[in-house]
Amino acid sequence: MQLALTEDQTLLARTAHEFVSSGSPIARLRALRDARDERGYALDRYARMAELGWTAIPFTEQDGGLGMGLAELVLVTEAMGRGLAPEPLIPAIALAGRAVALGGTAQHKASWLPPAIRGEKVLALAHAGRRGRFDLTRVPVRATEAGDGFRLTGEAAQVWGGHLADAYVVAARTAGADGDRAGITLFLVPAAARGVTSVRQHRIDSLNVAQLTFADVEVAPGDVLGRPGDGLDLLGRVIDEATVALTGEMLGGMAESLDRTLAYLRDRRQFGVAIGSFQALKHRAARLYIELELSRSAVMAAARALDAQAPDAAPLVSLAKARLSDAYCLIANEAIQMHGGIGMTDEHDIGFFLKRARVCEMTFGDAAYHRDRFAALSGY
Amino acid sequence: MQLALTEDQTLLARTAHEFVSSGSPIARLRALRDARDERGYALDRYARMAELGWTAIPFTEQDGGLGMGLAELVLVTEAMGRGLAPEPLIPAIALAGRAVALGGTAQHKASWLPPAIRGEKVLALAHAGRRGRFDLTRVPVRATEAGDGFRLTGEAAQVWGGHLADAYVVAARTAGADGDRAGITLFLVPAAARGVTSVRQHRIDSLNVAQLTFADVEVAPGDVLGRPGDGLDLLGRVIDEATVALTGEMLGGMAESLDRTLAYLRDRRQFGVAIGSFQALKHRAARLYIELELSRSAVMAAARALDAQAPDAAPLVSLAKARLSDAYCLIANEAIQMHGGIGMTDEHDIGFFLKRARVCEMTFGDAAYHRDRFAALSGY
Amino acid sequence: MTDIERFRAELAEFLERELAGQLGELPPAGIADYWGGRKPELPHPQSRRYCELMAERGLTAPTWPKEYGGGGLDKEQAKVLLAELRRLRLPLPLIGFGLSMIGPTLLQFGTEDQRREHLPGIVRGEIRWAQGYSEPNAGSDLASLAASARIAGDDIVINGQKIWTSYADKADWMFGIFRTDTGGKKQEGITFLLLDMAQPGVEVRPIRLISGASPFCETFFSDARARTRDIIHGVGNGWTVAKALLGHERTMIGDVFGTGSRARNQAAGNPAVELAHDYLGVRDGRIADPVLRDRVAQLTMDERCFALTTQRAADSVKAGHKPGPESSIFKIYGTELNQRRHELMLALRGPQCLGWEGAGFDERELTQTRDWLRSRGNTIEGGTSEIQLNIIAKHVLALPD
Amino acid sequence: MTDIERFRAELAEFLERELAGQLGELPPAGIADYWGGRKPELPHPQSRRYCELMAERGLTAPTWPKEYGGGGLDKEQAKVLLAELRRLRLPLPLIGFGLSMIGPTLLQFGTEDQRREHLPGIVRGEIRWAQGYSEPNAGSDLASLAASARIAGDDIVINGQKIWTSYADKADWMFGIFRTDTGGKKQEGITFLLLDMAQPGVEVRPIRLISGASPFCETFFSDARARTRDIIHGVGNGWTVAKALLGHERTMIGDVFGTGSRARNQAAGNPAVELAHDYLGVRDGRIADPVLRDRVAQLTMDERCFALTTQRAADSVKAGHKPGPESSIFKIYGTELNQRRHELMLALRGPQCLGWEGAGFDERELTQTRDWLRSRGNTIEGGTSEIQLNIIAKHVLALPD
Repeated sequence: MQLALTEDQTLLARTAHEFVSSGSPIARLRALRDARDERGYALDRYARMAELGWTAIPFTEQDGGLGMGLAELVLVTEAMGRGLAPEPLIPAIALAGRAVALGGTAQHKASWLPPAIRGEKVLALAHAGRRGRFDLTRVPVRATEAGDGFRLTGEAAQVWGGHLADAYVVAARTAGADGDRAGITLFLVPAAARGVTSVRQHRIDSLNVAQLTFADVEVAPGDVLGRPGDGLDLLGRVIDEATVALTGEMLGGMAESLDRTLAYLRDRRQFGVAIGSFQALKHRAARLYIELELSRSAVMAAARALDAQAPDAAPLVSLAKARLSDAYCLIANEAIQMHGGIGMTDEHDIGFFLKRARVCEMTFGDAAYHRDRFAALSGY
Repeated sequence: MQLALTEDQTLLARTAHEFVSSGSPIARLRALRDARDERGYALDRYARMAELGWTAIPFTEQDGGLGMGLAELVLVTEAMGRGLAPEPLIPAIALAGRAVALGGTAQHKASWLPPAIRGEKVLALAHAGRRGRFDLTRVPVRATEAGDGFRLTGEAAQVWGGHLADAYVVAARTAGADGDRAGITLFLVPAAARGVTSVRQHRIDSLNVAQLTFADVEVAPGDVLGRPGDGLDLLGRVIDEATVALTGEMLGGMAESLDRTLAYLRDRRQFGVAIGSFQALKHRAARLYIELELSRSAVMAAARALDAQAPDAAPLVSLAKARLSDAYCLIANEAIQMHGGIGMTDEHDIGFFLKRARVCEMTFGDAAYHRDRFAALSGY
Repeated sequence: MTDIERFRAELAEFLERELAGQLGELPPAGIADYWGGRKPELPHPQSRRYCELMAERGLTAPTWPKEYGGGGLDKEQAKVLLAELRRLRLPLPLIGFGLSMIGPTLLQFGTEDQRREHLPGIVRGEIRWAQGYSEPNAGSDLASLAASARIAGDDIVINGQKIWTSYADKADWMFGIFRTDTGGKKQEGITFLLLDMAQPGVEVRPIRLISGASPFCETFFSDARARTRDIIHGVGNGWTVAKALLGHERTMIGDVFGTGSRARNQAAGNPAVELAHDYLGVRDGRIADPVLRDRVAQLTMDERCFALTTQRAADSVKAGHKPGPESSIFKIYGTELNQRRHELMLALRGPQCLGWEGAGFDERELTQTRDWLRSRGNTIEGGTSEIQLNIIAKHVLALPD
Repeated sequence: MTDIERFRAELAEFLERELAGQLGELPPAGIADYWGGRKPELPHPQSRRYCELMAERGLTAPTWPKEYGGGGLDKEQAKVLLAELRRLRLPLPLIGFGLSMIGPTLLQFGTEDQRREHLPGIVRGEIRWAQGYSEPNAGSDLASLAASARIAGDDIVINGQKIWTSYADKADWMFGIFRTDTGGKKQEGITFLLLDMAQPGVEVRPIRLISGASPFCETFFSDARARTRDIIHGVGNGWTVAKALLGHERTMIGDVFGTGSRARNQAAGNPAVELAHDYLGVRDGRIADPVLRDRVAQLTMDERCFALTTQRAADSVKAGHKPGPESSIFKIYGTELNQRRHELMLALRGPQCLGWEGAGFDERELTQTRDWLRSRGNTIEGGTSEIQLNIIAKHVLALPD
């Protein structure tokens, strides 16, 4: 595993950064929020990302993708994290798209992957309920056999990218109970299916998430991704991949928060000097920088380990998510504190990072969850 | 509960402070250490403490004491903690002495309390083994019935004040197993009893502790303190009392470490200025001061709650011990760091506080143990 | 019957008979506060009349001298008043920065004329006050303020901007500090004055915080006018007045966080424990997640310890000692505790802590999240933690500049 | 056969046949290092002869030029040498501050005469060196040093004190910095020179640390003598030489803590997990105490992350990038990690972590405790953490002075 960027990767990172940072990204998110936009992101912007090839990164060339991996995807999500870009690249591609690619039949793939890669259709993953916390075995939807197929009932919460999506990958329990590893099945359900209701949820980060209700939704045997009852491994795998993509976003958010704070420390004057000359603030800023550098290593390592399907990939995913969760929240908190009163105003942009940091922390497991998982995977 | 000192208490604190700080207390401890003194403290000094009435504080007037309580005792131990006085006031009086006072017969008291209060005889409590950690139910000595009495076998570790002591209060298991609350019996065993061996242990704090071996030591029914099999409550009570006395000592050690560090910060010059003018050090010093003030409140509250046998006395003991453990270690670590290289030398006194801080932390339960106990006592 | 017993009896007579007789239904304790002002908001239909009738006896400002409309009560009598209100479940008749800030300041620094002009209006709840201190470029370094006051005959012409003026959008008058001289030391050349906000040169804009709407405002002055007779303690002496007032404010904030964090060590009544039980469940009588249980215990113990420290400070004063240096820690530790409590609550709720409004989150979750966001400001407002640490290092620990 | 293959073959021939033939038994890898000097300590009976025979071919200083006794090898050949030693399980023939510090310094700053006089003795392990830098009043602020060097003809007269001179009690010569001029800027007036320690004016006293005996010493100079020909880089230019050397030293320390904290994420081979299993036990396959288990995981993850960061820095250089600013964090984070690891070990052992020596504690417990005490110095020596944070803030984050 080489923890250095190739020339191609450096170029990709630069392009992504330039694209996202053009056009006042935070102002764009603010406008979507204030307009109470139902979609929460810009279709044209997402289409441009698809044109740039971002949506194709993690798919094989056979599936119409670029055959690259997380090492590349995290460079794109890092750029998106710097600009808090609300487009659903992670949920639609890294999460639900990859579930179709890994578990779908040729028919599934043909129907859904090309439009997903073109950015024309959006997929989302529904796997957690209001009280499921981070336990992947506690899926909120139950599937009962009905004829050849199944009938889905239940309510999924905070389905990322889920409002106005075109289809859902739904993790449902076909047998057993919470805590059982067996008995979970993934279904591919069009949003238009009878009995599916989506309600937009409004979170602090203003991103598109939905509460999905499944009321006796009928699904055919052909709608199953992978093998029935055996969906947990696939679910776990795509969540690990999306987690790494998310740590890329978090890294970008951290870096941007710190950069903005450092700029403020250099500019803001009190008592006749720049406040960045106060040693106590300097030392704290240096500590934040250390966190940032350590975080970058963790993200790069986790991405490469998953790409290589290395035996320690899973603990490295937990390592990255735990560290980034703690570090992003710390940096965002300190960014507000160092900005002082102005940082508390909605008018200032820095608060958007504080809010997104907390959402990222609580997505795919917080630091405590991942420390526990790391220890369990390490056998202690 | 009033968290303020009475006039008498203020006077006692001042006297204690003056007595301990006279005669270069750290130099005295250093000399005892370097001479590899078997006793580890000064008999004459302990006798003076007895003359000052300190050994009489927690006993009723009927038992020959002053009828005061922990609110007073912590003032004396605080002064001792400032000077790292090695005399066995806590083990002989607050721990073993109180066990005799609370659980002993008139005969036990008559034999042992007057000489203990005069400082002529030293008692010690043997209740923990090498691997018992902080669990009071894991006593290292087993007592089997033999005739009317019992026969004691086992090995107690780090018995505070135990080397060259005159008698031991021994917590032994007469029935049941580790973890059982019932089946523990306290015995009063003279050091001269056949089969008792004491070996001096050398710890980082240079205080008198012993490893005691009990090899088929015969004890009579009259040597039982309290009721057979029912000793855990008594053991827990005297350990709670001694814990509070110890937090008094820790408070003194913290205060002295901080004072010495502040003096160093004011005096030591680098780059042409006193290092205490560097803001990063100032802010850290201020944080240490906050810890000190919070710690003082915890000690005062726990002492008064135990004296009043208040219903929340036990959680307050845990509150105090947890906080003082963390705070003393933090202050001692920071004291070394702020002293720089000189603080790492054995020649400088500040290192003695670092060592004693760690011993105090590990005596009667560390912070994690007491947080767990606090939560359990609070019902969650 | 002692004097104080007679006082209590007469007061009870007034509150229970006379007041109730005149008003019919009285406002109940526990409803929103009544702030008065020219266009008062009424938490209860009788709030205004209740205030007025109390004010007629000086009971809105019970310890102020009678000549300015106060009650002229001594401390003991004032305590009796509070006790009676509590007993009868009546709210305070009036609150506001007039009573808590500018009134005491006028009593300390104002001239006889100034007191006679302004205090009665405060007592009767006719004028609601706002405070004009901070500016965008004068936060921690307040003395570098730039909003200018130019004296022109009997008038003062004011230009510039104030920020963080609480409830300025609802206030009738403002007290504040302005620069009358730009030469010399920055603390000199600051003047404390009062001005009527109902004039064209004063514009107020509420501030939204990251947590949503707030009582804070920005206030802009364009050739706004005040009168020289409303300068307090003389031109150029405003810093002295402001510092006295600020010290008062910091004590209040410390108190809020001190008394706000109640001693909680029993499971019942500890919101963190209730939340943990609800969101994490119970195993063997314990919070099911042992690591979060440890955090709950740590926070609860820290809160208890902080409450004990505020008690110790109070007990020490009661025992006749001077307030000790321990009180300098209240603002910083209290606000940080509050932040830690909110962060723990988020951790306990997990993803359900992420809601802003609407579907999928219950009301308590949404409130909690707003409160968490708001709490990030606690360590900034009323003197940042950094300033507090500087103060402790300098004034308590005697570390050199 | 390529040149490098031929080199390897000849080297193997020398090491396996010639050396073994002359010495019989060779010192095995893994024993204590051989430091050389006038009165060398021999970790193995053949240590000295092994060093001498290697030195004859310049293999104690393989990359130094041949004219000074070095091996004149290029980087690739030097790697081959290390590989062959590893393959044959042979130790390095010689280590010390001569090879690692003053030798490279002479190659950079020394005159031809100085190199010819001093380098061969270093290569042959005849002279052991110590470093004279810090003084009691010149620690972080090294440039404020006061130990004086007065030039008197061809001689220099030295007075004052140095501290933290590692192994000064075993060294033959010292290199160090002394004040030759007390006027002007403090960095000027510092002179770098060499002196023979075997003289009456030099007294060495070992320093005991809180962890026990240490290699550090204090060195006192009372009219000690050096020669002006042993001034390096000219009078008053010593600060330049010292800074170059210090930079070199800090890199070394960072490396030690960087490579010292191995990536440990599997239970096997993670000492904290082994200790936890031993002292706390196992329940349901997990460390029985869930709160300490969480701390073990946190530390292990932090160590892994740090190891990944040192790897990233190395990979980045390998990929042709310049060393990035991330390397500035190694000293501070590596030393703090080491301290945290030791504190965790104490927590896992509980009261058994308290032993200093003797009965009731096993050898591993006693060593652990001494190591913990010693680790408190890690964040002080070689540039305090505070200085490192200053450096990051200024040079990496571009925050103003």
